[in-house]
Amino acid sequence: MTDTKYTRSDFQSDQEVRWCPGCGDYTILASVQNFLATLEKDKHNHVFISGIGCASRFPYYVDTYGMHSIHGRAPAIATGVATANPDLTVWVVSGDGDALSIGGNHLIHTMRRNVNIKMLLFNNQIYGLTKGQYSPTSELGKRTKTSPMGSLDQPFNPTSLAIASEATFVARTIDMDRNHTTKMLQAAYEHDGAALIEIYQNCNVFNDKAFVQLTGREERDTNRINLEAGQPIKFGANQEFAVVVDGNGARIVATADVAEADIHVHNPSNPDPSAAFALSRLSHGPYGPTPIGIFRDVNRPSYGDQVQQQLVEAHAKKGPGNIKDLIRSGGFWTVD
Amino acid sequence: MTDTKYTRSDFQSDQEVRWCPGCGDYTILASVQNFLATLEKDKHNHVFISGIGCASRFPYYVDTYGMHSIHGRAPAIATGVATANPDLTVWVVSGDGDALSIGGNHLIHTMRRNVNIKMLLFNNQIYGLTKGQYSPTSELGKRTKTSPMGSLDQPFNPTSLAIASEATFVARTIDMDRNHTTKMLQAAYEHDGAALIEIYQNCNVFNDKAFVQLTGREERDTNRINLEAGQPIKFGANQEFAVVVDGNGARIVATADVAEADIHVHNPSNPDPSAAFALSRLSHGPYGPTPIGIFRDVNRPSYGDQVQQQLVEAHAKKGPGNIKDLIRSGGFWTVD
Amino acid sequence: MTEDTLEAPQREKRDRLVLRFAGDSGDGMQLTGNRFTDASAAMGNDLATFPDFPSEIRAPAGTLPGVSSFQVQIADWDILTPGDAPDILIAMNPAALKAHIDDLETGSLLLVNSDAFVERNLEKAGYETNPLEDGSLDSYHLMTAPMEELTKLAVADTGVKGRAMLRSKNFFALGLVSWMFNRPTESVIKWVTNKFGPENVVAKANIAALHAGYNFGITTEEFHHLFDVGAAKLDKGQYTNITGNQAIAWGLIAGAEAAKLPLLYGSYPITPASSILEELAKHKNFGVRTLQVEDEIAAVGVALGGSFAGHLGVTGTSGPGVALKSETISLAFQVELPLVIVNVQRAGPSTGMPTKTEQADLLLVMFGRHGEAPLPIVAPATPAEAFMSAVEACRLAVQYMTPVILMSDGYIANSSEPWRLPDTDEIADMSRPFATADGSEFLPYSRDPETLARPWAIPGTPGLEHRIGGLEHANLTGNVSYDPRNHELMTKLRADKIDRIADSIKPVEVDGPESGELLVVGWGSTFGAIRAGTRNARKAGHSVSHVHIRHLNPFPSNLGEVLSKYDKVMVPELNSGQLALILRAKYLIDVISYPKIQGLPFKAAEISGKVIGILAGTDSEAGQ
Amino acid sequence: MTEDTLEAPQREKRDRLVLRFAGDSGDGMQLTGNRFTDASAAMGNDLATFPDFPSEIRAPAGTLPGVSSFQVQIADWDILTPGDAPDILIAMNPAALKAHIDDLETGSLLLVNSDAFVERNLEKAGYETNPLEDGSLDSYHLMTAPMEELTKLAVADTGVKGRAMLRSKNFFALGLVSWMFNRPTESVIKWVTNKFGPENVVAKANIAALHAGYNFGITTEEFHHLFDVGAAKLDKGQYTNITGNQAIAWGLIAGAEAAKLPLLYGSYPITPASSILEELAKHKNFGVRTLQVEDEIAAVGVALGGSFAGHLGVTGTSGPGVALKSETISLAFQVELPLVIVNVQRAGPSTGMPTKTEQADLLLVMFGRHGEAPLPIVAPATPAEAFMSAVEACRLAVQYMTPVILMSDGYIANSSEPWRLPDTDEIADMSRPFATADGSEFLPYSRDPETLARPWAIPGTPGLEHRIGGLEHANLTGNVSYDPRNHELMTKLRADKIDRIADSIKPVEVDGPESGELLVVGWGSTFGAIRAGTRNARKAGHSVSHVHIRHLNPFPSNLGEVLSKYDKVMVPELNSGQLALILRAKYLIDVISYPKIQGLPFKAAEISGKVIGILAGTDSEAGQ
Ligand SMILES: Cc1ncc(C[n+]2csc(CCOP(=O)(O)OP(=O)(O)O)c2C)c(N)n1
Ligand SMILES: Cc1ncc(C[n+]2csc(CCOP(=O)(O)OP(=O)(O)O)c2C)c(N)n1
Ligand code: SF4
Ligand code: SF4
Ligand SMILES: [Mg+2]
Ligand SMILES: [Mg+2]
Repeated sequence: MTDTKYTRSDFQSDQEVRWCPGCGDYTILASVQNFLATLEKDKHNHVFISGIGCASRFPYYVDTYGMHSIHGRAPAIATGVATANPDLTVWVVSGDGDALSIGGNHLIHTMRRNVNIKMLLFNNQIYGLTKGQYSPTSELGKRTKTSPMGSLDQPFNPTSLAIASEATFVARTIDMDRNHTTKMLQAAYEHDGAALIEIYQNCNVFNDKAFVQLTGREERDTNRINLEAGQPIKFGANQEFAVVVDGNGARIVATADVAEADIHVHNPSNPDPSAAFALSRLSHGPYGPTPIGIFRDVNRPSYGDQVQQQLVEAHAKKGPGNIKDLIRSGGFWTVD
Repeated sequence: MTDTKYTRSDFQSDQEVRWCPGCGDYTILASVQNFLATLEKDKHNHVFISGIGCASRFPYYVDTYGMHSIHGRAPAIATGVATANPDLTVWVVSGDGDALSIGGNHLIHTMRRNVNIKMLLFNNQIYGLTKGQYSPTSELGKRTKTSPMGSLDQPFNPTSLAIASEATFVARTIDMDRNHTTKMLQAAYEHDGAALIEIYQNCNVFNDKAFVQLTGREERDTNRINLEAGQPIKFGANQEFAVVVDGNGARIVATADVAEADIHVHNPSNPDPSAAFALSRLSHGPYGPTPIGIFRDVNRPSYGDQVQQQLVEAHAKKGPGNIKDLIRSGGFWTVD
Repeated sequence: MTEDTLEAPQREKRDRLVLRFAGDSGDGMQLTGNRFTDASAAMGNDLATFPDFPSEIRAPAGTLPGVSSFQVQIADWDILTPGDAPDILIAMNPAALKAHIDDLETGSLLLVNSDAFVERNLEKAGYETNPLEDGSLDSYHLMTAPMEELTKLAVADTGVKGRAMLRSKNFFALGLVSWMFNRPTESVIKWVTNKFGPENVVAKANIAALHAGYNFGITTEEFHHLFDVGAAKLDKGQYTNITGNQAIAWGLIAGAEAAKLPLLYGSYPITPASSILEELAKHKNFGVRTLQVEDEIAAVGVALGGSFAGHLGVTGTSGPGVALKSETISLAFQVELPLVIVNVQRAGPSTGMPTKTEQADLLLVMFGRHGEAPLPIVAPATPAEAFMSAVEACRLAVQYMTPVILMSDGYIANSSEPWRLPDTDEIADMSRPFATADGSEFLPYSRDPETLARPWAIPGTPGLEHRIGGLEHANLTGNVSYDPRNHELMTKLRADKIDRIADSIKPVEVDGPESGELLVVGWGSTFGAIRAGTRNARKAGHSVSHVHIRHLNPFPSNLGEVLSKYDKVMVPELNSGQLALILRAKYLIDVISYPKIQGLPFKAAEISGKVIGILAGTDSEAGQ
Repeated sequence: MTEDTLEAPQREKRDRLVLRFAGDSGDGMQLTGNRFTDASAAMGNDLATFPDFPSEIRAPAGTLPGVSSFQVQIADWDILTPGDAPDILIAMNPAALKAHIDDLETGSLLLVNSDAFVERNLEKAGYETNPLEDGSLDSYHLMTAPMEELTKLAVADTGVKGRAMLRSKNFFALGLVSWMFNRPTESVIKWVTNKFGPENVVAKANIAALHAGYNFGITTEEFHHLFDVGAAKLDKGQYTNITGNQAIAWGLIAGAEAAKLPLLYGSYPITPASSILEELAKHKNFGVRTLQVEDEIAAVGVALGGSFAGHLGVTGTSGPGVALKSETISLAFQVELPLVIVNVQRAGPSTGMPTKTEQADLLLVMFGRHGEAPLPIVAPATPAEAFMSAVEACRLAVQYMTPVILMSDGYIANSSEPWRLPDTDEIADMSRPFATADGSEFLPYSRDPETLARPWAIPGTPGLEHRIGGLEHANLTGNVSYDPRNHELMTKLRADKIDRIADSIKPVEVDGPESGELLVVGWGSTFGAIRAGTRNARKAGHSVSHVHIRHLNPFPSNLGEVLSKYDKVMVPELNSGQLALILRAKYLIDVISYPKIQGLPFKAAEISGKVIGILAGTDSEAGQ
C-alpha cells in the first residue's frame, strides 16, 4: 500500500448501511470511499448532496459533509453550495428517477451552466425506494406495478441528454467494475465544471440483471464498447468489432470489413459534441453493444469561478461595497 | 382564392391583441390563423394551451378552445388534453423562458413520450413579459437588468435539446418568413406525435434585432441554411457554401472545395438522430450560418394513441368494467 | 390428552383478540398478517388491521430499523380499531421482540421463534443476554418454537434448497397461530396456490410449512392457550376486506361512472399514495387512463388538462406532492374545472417519516394557495368509508366545477377492515351535461343559480370556442379584466360557490348524548380510536359525545349548533391542533386540542384517558 | 399681468396636494411621476407615491387596459399615504381620462392633452362624444393644452424626427405641472442628462419639451391655479426617496453585513419581485451573489445550498413562486438552516392580476407547508420600513437557524416615500460564529439554551463532518430516527424555537388611547391608510386606536393584552380576513374583518368611514 493520507474507513460514517443485501449501491459506495481515500484533498472539503431514493441515501454513509435533501432538487442545492464556496468538491448522488424524472430540469440547467459539481447518476432503470415503478430510463414495454400492460414512455438516454444540455463532461460506468468506476471518478474529480457519470447500478430486488449484457461473463465481451481517448474504437473478445462515425451517425462494423483509418478515433475533447452524441446513440440502454467510458470532456469556465470573477471585477472597479454610500446613491436631502 | 372552409377572420377572437407594436408575435399570429383557415379540420377541434409570457397570450387571440395556464406547465396540461381526446389538435404556445427555463422538464418529457402536441416555441432570447431579463437562450455575456456584467449561463440550443429528448419532429423557422412558417406548421400538423417548432421571434422592445443576421437584407443570404429533405445542403446567394457531416460533426465548406457526393444530403427521417443533432450544432443561436427547416421527422406511435390502444386491449381481454364485480374481486363473504 | 381433545380442544371464547406479527422486513410479516386477516374475515369476524413497516426496502436483517409488524384485531362485535395493546405478540427474531415488547401488557402471550435467538441476532438487536433465558420475560406468558429448524424439516421434500428453505418460516408461524386461534388454513392454501401455481416449489414449501406449524400446535403440549373468536353480528350483506387506498381507487372508478365521465388519473409515485395509482392501472377496461408522469406538477397538470377535455381529472399524492401541486391547484380553482386531489398524508415536515401516519396537512390543503382560493375538503374516517368519500369528492368536483381535496392518511391507506358492499346501482347519478351551443352568446362564467357552477364546455363542441386562464377575468364573459370591482365580485362568487356546498352535505351526527359536558370532535383516521375511547368512557359513566367531521370545508351547517351544546369541546388530532385552530377561529369556542405527533394512530385508551382527565378537571390543558 | 407677477406669481399655499398622472403605457407616466416626486423630495416635502400600471408590456395605445398612472401626494407634514382622491388629474388621452375621472371630486383640477382627443382615440376609449366639448366635465376645473403640437414645435431643432418627436410630450406635461406647483426643473434636467448623455438628441428633445411646458405655464393665462406646498417639518436627518423593493434589496445587503456573511440571492424573475433581483445584481462589489436560475424551486434550492455552505441564502418571489418553493422551505425548516424568503404579494389566485397589490398570501406563508412547520413572518408597513424589516428577517434567520418569511406586496414594492437614512453603524452585530471542532463529539442538533438554535457547522470545517436531511432525525445526533417519542420531541423543539422569537421582538405600540371602544389592527402595506384613517376619526372625536403588527409569527408578546383592552377589534386587510382568522383562533376575540379585494390599497377615508360606522353601530357586520 502506498502511504495515502486516508484509508477507506476515514470515509465510512458511523451509520449502518441500509440497502438491500446484494444491491449495486454497496459496490459504488466502496468505490467512492476508496477513491476519496486516494486523494490529498481534506475530507472536510467534500460535500455530498442527494435527493430522495435508494441511491440518495448515499451521503449518510460517507463521513464527509452531506445533505439528504428532497426528491429531484439536489443539483439546485448543490449549485448553491458550489457557488458559495468553490473550494469544496461537491458531489451529487442521484437515481434515474431523482435525476431524470422530477429533477430533469435542474439536471439540464446545471449542465449548461457548468456548475462545478460531480453528479453520480445511479441508473437502475427503476424506482427502487417506492418499490418498483418504471422510471424514465426503463425500457419500452416494461411491466411494473404502474405499467401492468407495459410502459409506453420512450426512455431517455441520459448521456445523449447531458451532451445536448451542453455538458462539459459525460461518462458512463458500471457498478460492478470498480476499477473503471474509479477511473471515471478520478476524471470527473479532475474536471473543472459539471461532470455527469451515469453508473449502471443493479437493483436486485426490483430490476435484477438489467445490466447482465454488460456484466455477464458470457455477454460482456461482445457488448462492452470501451471508450478510450485517442484510440480507435474497437471491441469484442478479439477486437473483432469496430465503430464508424459518419453523416449517418455511429454504427458497428466488423473490424475486418473496414480500413483502420475509417475506424472512429475517440476524441472526448472535441469541441463539437456531435461525435460524442453519435456514440451515445449506439445503444439505448444496456441492451447490446454499449459504450462505457468518457463520452465528452471539454473545458469551459465553471459557473462558480465566473460568479467569483465578476465579484472580483466589480470590486476592482467600484471598490468594496459601502452601505453608507449605497443608501445615499439615489441622491438625498438634509432636514435640519 | 380557393374556396377553403374558413378565412383568417374565423380564427380571430374578439379580444384586442395586446402585444407591443412591432412585436414578432403579430406575424406569427397571422401565420397561424391563416394556416388554420386552410385546414378542413373544424375549428372547435383545435385547442391552444399556453403558459405565461408575452407569447403565451396567444390563445386569447385565436378563436378556438384555449387555456392560458401557468408558467411552464403548458406541455403537462396539453398532455392531459391530448391523452383524453386524441381527436383534438393540441397546440402549445410557449416562450423561451416558459418552455426552457421553468418548463424545461415538461418539455423534454413530452418529447420523449411523443405526446401528440404541436409546440410552438417563440424564441426571442429574452424574458419579455417580465421586462427584459436574460433567458436560457440568451447569448453568453448578454447584459440585462439581471446580468449587468453579462450573463454567465451557456445558452441551450433548443433543437439539440429536443433531438436528444427523443423528439420525433423538430423544426426551426423565423417569424418574418411567413411562407416558411406556414410550411413548418403544415408539417407539424401532419406529424403524428410531438412536434416542436422553434420560431425565432423578434422582441423589438427588449431584444431588438436579435435575428438580424437571418432576416436582414444583407445578411440573410449568407447565413440562412435551408434544410430540405433529400437535398444536399447548400446555401449562400449562389449556393457557394455547403455542409459536410462526418465523424467530427457538421461543418461548413466552400461548395467549390468539396465533391458534390461529400455534401450532406439532408434526411430528417433518418432513424438515427445523430446527423440532425450535428446539424443543430452548426449554430448556437442566430449568430451566423444557421439551419432553418425540419431537422427531424420520424415516426413513432403517439402517446395518446398508445394509451387508447391499451384501453382497447384491456377491454377486449377483460370485457367492459363492471363495478359490482370489481368490489367483489378480492373475495367476499356474506352475513345474513 | 386423549385423541378427542386433540381433535377438538377446549378453546376459551373471547369477544375480541389482538394479534401482532413482528419480524424482519424480509420475513414476510405483512403477508402473514394479511393471510390471517383474510381467514378471520371469512369466518365472519369483524376486524381492523394496522401494518407498520420501515421505509427502507430491505433494511439490514436483524436490526431494529428493519422490523416490520402487522397488528390485527378480530372480534365478534363491530370493533373500531386494530386494538391498543396486543394480546399476543409473535416475534420472529430478537429485534422484533425488542421493538415491540414494551407494548405488551403483563401476562400477555408471547410466541417466539427461538431459532433466531442466536448471538449474532441478539447483538444486532442490542441484547446483552438472551431474553429467552435471562428471566426478563417472566411476566409474560412465553411460548417458544424452533421455527427455522421445523420449517427446514417440513419443506425438505418440496424441492426448495438451502437458505431459501427458511423463507417459509412465516407460514410455519401462521400455521401455528391458525391452530391456536382456530382459523381454517384452506383460504391460505388457496391463496398460495393461486399466487404461485399449484406445481410451484415455493407454493409447495409454504403449504408444507403451514401444515407443519398447524400440526406442531396440535401435537405440542406447550400451546394450550387456545382461543376462539366467534363471528360478529354484522349487518346483513356481503363483505370484503379492504384497505383505504383500494377503497379510494375503486371509489374514484365508481365516482367517474356515476358522473358518466372517463377517469384520468395523473400521478407520480410516492409513499403512501402509490398503490392508488397501481390499483387504478389495473382497470383500463373501465376506460381508466393512468398517467405516471415526470413529477407531481405534471401529474396535476395532466389531470387538469384531462378535465378541460371532459374527463374526470384526478391526481393523488402525499404532502410533499401537494405542496408542489399548489400552484396548479390554484389555476384549477381560478378556471373552475373539476379536479380531485387525493392527499394520503404521511408524517412530515419535509420527507419526515414517509411510512408513518399523521394528519398535519389540514392547514396546508385549507390555506396553502396564494390568493383567495378556498376548496372543498372531504375526509374519510375509515378505510371502508374511503370508497364513498371518493365518490363524494367526484360529485363535488363535477357538480360545483371545482378542485376538491380528498384527505386520507397512511393509516387509512394501509389498514383494512371489512366493508359491507354497497349496492352500487344506488349511487346517485351525479353527471352534469356538457354545455352545447344554443344560438345565444356563450358565457363561460355564467353560473347555475343553485350551485353557482359555471358551464363545462369541452373542446370539440361546435360553437362554444372560448378561452379560460389564470388571469382574473370578467364575470360571465371570462375576458381578462383588471377591474377592481370585478375582482372583488369574482373572488366572492368563487368563495360563495364553495360555501354553498354546505347545502348538499349531510349534517354531523352525534354519537352519545345530544348535549352535555364534553364533546370530542375528530376528523379522518382517528375515528375508530375516538369512537371506542368515548364509548368506553361513556360506559364508565362519563358524559361525553363524539362528532366526526367528514366535510372539513365547508363544515356541515349544523356543526356550530352542535358544538354549542356542550360545556367543553376537545379535538384529538395527529398534528399540533389544526382542526382545533379552525374551529376556534370560526366558532370562537375555547376548544381543547389534544395533539399526538408520533407517526402513530391514537389508541382508544388514550382518548378515554384524556376524556376522563378533562371531565375530572385533572387535565387542565386548554386549547392551542 | 406685469412682468413681476410673471416672475413670481401668487401661489396658494397648501399643506398637501395629490397629483395623478395618467396616460398610455407608452406615454412615460411612471417616469414623469417619478421625476416630479424627486423634485418634490428635493424641496423637502413629505410624500408618498402609488404607481399603477397594466401588466402588458405595451398594451394597445389608446385603450383603457393600456392606461398607466402614477399618483403622488406631497405635503408639508408627515403624511402617510399617496392620498385618496387626486386634487389634480393630468390626462394624456381620452382613455386615461375615462379610466380615472370617477376618482376625481367635483371642483378638482383636470389638465388634459387636448391633441389626443381625436375621433380614433375617443372611439378606442369608448367615448361617443368628445368630453372636452360635450359639457360632461363641467363640474371639474378643466384646463387643456395642445401638448403634442407644442411639443413638436419645441423639439423641432433638436434633431428628433417624425413620430419620435411626440415621445417628449410627457416632459412638456411635466414642465407645465412643475410651473403650476412651483417645482424646480433642474433636477429633471440633470437626470435626463445623466441618463442619456448631454449630447444625446433624446435628452435634448426632452429638455426642450420640459422648458416649453414650463414656459407655456408662465405665458398662458389659463393656468392661474398655482399652488405651493412647503417643506415638511420632518425629523432632522438625511433623506432619500425609496421604493419598497429598493429598501428590501439594500436591507438584505445591510443584514448580511451585520451578520458578517456573504449574501447569496437565488431568484427567478416575477412581477412585482423582479426588481429586488435587479437591484442586488448591481452590487457585486458587496460580495453579493445573485443567481437567476431556471425556476423558483431552483431559486430556493440554491439559496438553501448557499446557507449550508455558510452564506446568507435569500430567495425572493411573489405568491405563485412561494407556492412552488413550499416543499424546499419545508426542507430548510427541517434541517434548520438560515434562509430568508421574500414574498412580494400580488393579486391572486393563480396569475390573478400580477401588477396589482393584495395581502392574500398570509395564510399561505403561515400554514402552506406539509407537516408541522411554523415559520417566523416579518412584514414591513411602508416602503422605507422595508429596509429594517429585511435586516430583521436576516437577524432571525441567522440567530434562530430558521427560514424566515419577509412579507411585502406590490404596493410597498413600487411606491416610494422619503426615508430618513439610518446610521448603519448602529445596526447591531447579529453574527453567530460558525461551529468549530473542540474535541468533543459534534452534535448537529444540540441547541443554544436561549434561542434553541442549533450549531451552524459549514462544509470545509475540519472535524465537524456531518449529514443533515429531510427525514426525521434523532435529537442531538441528527441520525435518522423513526422513534415516535423523538418525532414528538423534535416537532415541539422546532416549534418552541420559533415561539421563542417573541422574546426578542418589540411589543406592539398603540397609536391612540391605550384602551377604549375600538382598536384597528393592521399589518403590511395598509399602515398609511389605517393610521391616517384612524387619526382622522379620532380628530373627529371617536374613540379609536391603531396597532400595526410587524411580526406576524410569533406575535409580539403583548398583543393579546392590548387586544383585550378594547370593546371591539377591527382588522382591515386586502384579503378576505386572513389575519382576522388567526387573531380569532388565537385570542378568541370576535374580530370584525374589513376585507377589500380589488387589487387596490385602502383609502384613508374608507378606514375612517368603517371606524365611524362600527362605532355608530350602523356597521354591524361581525367577523368572518
Ligand atoms: C416530491 C416527492 N415525490 C415523490 C417522492 C417519492 N419518491 C421517493 S424516491 C422516488 C424515486 C426513486 O427512484 P430513483 O430516483 O430511480 O432512485 P432509486 O430508489 O432507484 O435509487 C420517488 C418517486 C418523494 N419522496 N418526494
Ligand atoms: C411561477 C411563475 N414564475 C414567474 C413568473 C413570471 N414570468 C412570467 S412570464 C416570464 C418569462 C417570460 O419569458 P418567455 O417565456 O421567454 O416569454 P416572452 O414574454 O419572452 O414571450 C416570467 C419569468 C410567473 N408568472 N409565474
Ligand atoms: S430496492 Fe433496489 S436499489 Fe433500492 S436498495 Fe434495494 S436493491 Fe438497491
Ligand atoms: S415585450 Fe417584446 S415579446 Fe413582449 S409583446 Fe413587447 S415586443 Fe413582443
Ligand atoms: Mg432508480
Ligand atoms: Mg422570451
